[in-house]
Amino acid sequence: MLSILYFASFRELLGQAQEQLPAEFQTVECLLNALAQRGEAWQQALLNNQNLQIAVNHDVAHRHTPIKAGDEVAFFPPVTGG
Amino acid sequence: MLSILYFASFRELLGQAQEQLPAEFQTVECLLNALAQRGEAWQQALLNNQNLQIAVNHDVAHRHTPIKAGDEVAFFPPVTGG
Amino acid sequence: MVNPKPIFPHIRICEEDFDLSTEARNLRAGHKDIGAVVTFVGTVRDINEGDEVSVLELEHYPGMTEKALEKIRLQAHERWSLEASRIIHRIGKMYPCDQIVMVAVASRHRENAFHAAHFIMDYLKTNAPFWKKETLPDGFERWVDARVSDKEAESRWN
Amino acid sequence: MVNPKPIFPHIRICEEDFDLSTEARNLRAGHKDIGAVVTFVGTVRDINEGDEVSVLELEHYPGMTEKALEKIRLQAHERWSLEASRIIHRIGKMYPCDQIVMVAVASRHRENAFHAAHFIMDYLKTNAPFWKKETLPDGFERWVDARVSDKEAESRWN
Repeated sequence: MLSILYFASFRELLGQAQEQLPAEFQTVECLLNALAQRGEAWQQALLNNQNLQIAVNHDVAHRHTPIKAGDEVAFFPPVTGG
Repeated sequence: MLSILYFASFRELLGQAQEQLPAEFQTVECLLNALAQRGEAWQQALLNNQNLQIAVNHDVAHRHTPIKAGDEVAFFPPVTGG
Repeated sequence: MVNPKPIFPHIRICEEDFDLSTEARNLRAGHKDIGAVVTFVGTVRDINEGDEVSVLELEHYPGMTEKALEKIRLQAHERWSLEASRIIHRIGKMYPCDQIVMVAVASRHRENAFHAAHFIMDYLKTNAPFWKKETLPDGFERWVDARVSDKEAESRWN
Repeated sequence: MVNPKPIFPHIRICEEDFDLSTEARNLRAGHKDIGAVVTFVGTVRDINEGDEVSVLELEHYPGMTEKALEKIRLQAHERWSLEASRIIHRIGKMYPCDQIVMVAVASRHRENAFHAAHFIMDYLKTNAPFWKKETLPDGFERWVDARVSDKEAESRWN
């Protein structure tokens, strides 16, 4: 399984903070393409969004980053702490 | 009269913290020349010393700075606070 | 909520406020050859984008945050000769004038501490997973936008 | 000995120690639109020029010191957009790890506060009439020499 986390505006927009999905995606991009099929909000937030930030297992990642069973994948907007 | 102040190593080397002198010097340089005649230590500290720092009335001054009655003239080494 | 696993003892993510003197004192404890301590404290401004702000809520990504902050801290120690450093970032609800974040750096000479504290803040702003949501006096809530100037500030260290 | 004439309320020359939190809080008081507070604290190092130091004694030029510090502070306010700033410098006898000096600067955004605090310290080091005398463990006393590096640090702001 994969753990998928959503933070901040993404969490609110997509209506969930986290979910578990089968580990059937080779890269983050494959996962994103699958999630985008859930509807307009998902497509906007995850595919048509230059500001999408990605982390895999707590490290900054990219669309081409490979993922495997047990990974934690997070999606969030640009950070604004400090 | 003039107030003359000596600080830090100058105070110790010249053996005094302050003194009053008649206001009979046109510039700091004239005052320095007169003080230097007091002996070797005075000459070394005040004339043959590239590091001599001068203040007139609490402002940084130079050998050519004019002085007048009532002025406070201070001599000291480079500062080392902070 | 104090960080339950202090894997990174120089990083603290918590709801509670902090005391600058105590933190500076702890930072210096056990390091005698320190001549300079630079601290940065970020506070809640009462105005943002021209609007009055009543409440600021800080969300973070537990686990990734600590790791990202520790990475930034270690980068600073690689670039400058430092004796100690510490980062505190609060989460949850805060109000105007509240302290949000602290970076404290101790070194032998001031130059290193100034640069390192500034570097850590610039990197924290663009690399640590925190998000701010502000509430206006009429109850309207909005997520704070990332600033281009923060990205520029970070890039100046490259 | 607290400065008897507070002509310059943002400058303090005194024998007493200071509390960083209190000073940072007072600095921010009455200024709501502050987002950044940078403080610098200089402390007595236990080693100087390779020798162990037991006591550090700070002498100053009363009157000129306050004026010189206020001038440096105002120069910082002219160069950067700052909300508030404060300088404390202790005099008299101090011991390793003691606090000697504090510069605190508050501004809306961090960049200005970092630069201004650094600038004030660099100028204070070469322009404020303080002199340090150190006592070694064997009782030997010596005046601390001015550092070329401090003069260079100041000149970088020109």
